[in-house]
Amino acid sequence: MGNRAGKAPYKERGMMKKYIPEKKKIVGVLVLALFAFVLAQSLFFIPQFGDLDVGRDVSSYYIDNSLEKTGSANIVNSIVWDFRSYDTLGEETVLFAATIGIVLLVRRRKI
Amino acid sequence: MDTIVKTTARIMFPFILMYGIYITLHGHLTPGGGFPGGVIIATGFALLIIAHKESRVEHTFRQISFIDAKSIAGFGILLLIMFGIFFRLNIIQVEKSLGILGGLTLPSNIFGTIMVATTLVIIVYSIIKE
Amino acid sequence: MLAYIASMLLLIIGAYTLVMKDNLIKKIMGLSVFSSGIHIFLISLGYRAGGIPPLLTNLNFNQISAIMVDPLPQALVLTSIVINLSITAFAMAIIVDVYREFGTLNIKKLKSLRG
Amino acid sequence: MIAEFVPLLIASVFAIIIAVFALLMLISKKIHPTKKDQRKTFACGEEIEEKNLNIPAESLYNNMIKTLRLDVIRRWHSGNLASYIITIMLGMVLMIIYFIYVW
Amino acid sequence: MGDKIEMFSFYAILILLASAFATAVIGIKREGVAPYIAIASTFTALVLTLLTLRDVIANRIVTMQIGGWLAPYGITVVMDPLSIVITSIVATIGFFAALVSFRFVEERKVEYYTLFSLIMVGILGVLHAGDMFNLFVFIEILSIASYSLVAYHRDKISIEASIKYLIMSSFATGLILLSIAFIYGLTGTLNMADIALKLGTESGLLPIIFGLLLTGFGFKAALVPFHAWKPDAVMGAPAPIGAIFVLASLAGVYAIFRMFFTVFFITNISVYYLIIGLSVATMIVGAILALQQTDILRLLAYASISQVGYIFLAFGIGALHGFGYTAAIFHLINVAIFDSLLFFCAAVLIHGAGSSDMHKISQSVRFSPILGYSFMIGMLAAVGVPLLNGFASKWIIYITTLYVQPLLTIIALLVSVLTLAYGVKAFYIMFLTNSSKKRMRIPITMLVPILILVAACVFLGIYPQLGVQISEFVVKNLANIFYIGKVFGI
Repeated sequence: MGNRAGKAPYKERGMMKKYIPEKKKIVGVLVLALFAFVLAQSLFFIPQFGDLDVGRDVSSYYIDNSLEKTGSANIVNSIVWDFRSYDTLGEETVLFAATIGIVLLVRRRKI
Repeated sequence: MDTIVKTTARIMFPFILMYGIYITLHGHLTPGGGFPGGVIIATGFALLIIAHKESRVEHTFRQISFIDAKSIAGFGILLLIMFGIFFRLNIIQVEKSLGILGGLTLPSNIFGTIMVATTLVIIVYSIIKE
Repeated sequence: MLAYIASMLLLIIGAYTLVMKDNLIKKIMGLSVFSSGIHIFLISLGYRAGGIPPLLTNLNFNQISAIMVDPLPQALVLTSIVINLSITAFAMAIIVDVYREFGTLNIKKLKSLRG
Repeated sequence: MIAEFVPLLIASVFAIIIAVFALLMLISKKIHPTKKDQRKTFACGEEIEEKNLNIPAESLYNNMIKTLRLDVIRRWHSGNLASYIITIMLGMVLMIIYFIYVW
Repeated sequence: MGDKIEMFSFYAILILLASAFATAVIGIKREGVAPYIAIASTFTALVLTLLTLRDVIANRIVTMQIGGWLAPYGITVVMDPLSIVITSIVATIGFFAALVSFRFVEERKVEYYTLFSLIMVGILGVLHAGDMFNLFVFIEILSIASYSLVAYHRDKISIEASIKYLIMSSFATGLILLSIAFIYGLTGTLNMADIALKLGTESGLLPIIFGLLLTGFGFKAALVPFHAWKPDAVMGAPAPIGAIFVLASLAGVYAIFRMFFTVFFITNISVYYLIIGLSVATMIVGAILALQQTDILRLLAYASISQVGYIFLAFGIGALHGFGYTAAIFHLINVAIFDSLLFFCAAVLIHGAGSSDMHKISQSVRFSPILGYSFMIGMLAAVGVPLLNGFASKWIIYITTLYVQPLLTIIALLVSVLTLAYGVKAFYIMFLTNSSKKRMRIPITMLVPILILVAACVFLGIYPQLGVQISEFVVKNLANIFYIGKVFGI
């Protein structure tokens, strides 16, 4: 790794290069503008910020029953580890998969 | 790393560890829980690993033992959730508050902390070792 | 409303970085910014004007569900952050290997798979 | 009434398409013949007998695709990640605009 | 409601998960144990899935509330006919893939089998999910396990394919999360049945949500503007994982079906027109690119993209002609069978030759009749030759398209001809021009799955009524009224 380290990155930073817009960049900017347009479109329809009137009986169930049913005063914690524990199992599995992947990548010799 | 960093890391490490454990054990009462506690504990180990890069930490934190610990923690979570599924469903219904020992949340938090901490330590260790 | 607009801006910035930058690490950063935009959007969906954090204490024991912010998005974001963390960690590990194999981090030089 | 002839119809259309396909291959071999230096590149400078060279098989359909100008599709798969992501985003945005239009 | 029916196939997920953890614990000391754990756990998963299949045939829909929390509050796991049929196929092919991997994988077995179990967990979890966020989490498990498996060989191709797949796929799954956020903002719930009740048809957000979801799941299913990852990923991964990628595509297809039928209940015909357009593009682009490949894995990847296009063509026709849905389900079953057969044959060849380039394969191994004819049967089934299973489903597609729009029939036939063309090319190069005298020994663990899949191809071709009956049973129970009623226990 040692002799390679200094070689490549400095060349490719491209700070000295003069800025010439390529065709692909123009396409990219156009697509991004369209994406922004769609996202802006969505802003008209989502409920008002800070307004929680509509249909939140699921989360009010969590708030009302957290202490009695799970014995946890921290409602987020009780959701993560009790009401929706299956999701958390999945989440830990994701971490596990990532770790095994990293071990797969870095393990050169047999342990 | 030089001596200052090594010494500071060695002094800081127990406090970071204690703070992480506190965050975990109080997770069901105050903000915190398994994941933040695990991350804090892993930060302490990461500090040690980075500071003592070449020295005896290498032998202490071999990947193999961490995979063991992590998988055991994984087994723990799996058992807990299976426990939850079977027992919640059929036999006992936890109706009352268990006071300061928050039901299944506390053991889940502890197992989650072990899992997250070991995972992150393996990740940091693997990437640093490269 | 400002929170929504800010999160949308983060989404656009993330997508911009993802499309325009050639450096792999910058691309991963763009991915993180993109996910953070989604997380902020999800969190701000659960905000209640003048709400308190979803923690039960002696002070707020009786009037709870009307004044608390929505706890469910926070739980979802907690899960999603972990997922995002593992993606980033794996990406970093694989970028190390990319550098070892190709000697560069420029994605445009990685063109052995085509057709 | 038509239903009785459907198998026959489909079989005949299938046969016609195969015939057209074969015809196209024959024609396109005339228009874009396989070059000699392509064989040399394939052999990497080694001496390989003619019968062991599988070039005609491996690029069996390339002449035809070149004639029909369909190699654009392959050229799009350039290995360039940015173009892939742009295509994903473009597809998504166009789909959403179409949905907004028809919903 | 009566007695509660135990959902056995859910325990299949837990067993596979436990086997993943167990592989990491035990295998790190004794590497040889890893394949046995994987084979045993996938076999157990298969048995459990078949038990649930029996229950679903008797009771239509089986649900389960995890942890005993009631329907919109906890996480629901649902098995209805659509998901159980796909789950059975996935469990079967997964078991076969584990068998094929037994001799194929010779180094780093621990990581391979752990990730193999995790990818199966991801696919089965997606098929079981009755909750949007849970679906997202399992899609992430599937994705991360597959990034790692793509990087398995750690050479240039694998690393490059893995990093590209990672960036694209994370972007696409981010879009799924964004749409889940929109859904949550609109309805305040995550349960699919509850969303279906509360979503309505009025809001202007619906097209945006649906477009984002179609992008995310279409990416997993490798629909055409989103397909660029698939050939690279399949080429980088070990060959048996190619079959798993087909199954992952089917999970994406399943998620799209679920969105269409249960969550959104789309009745707007224009949406189906878009699906037909996408499917035609998918079929043609996949077939044309497959014609030009010289690498067997890449060719098969494009072939499977093209076959997924057929599924979506039948599905899009379904709104116009009721038999289309049946054809879609039936073709989905057949695609899983013959595509995995082809990938397994390729795995044997690559195992013998040490390379996935078709020319090198032909130079380094001798023609083996049993493998050659199996590959030919798989390819002919993909083409749709009578007396093989591909014919039965493709025939229904031809007939239904003929009633709706004859142009689509011609396109479908054209793509069949293209399939025949690249099949002939692959068969010719790999089996008929070999110059090597090296006899290839086919291990029994690879031979048995291939022969069983060949038998399935022939059986479903001779007796297609079975497949049609299964598909009709699925289609009859697709209406989301049953689903919602069962989830809420009404």
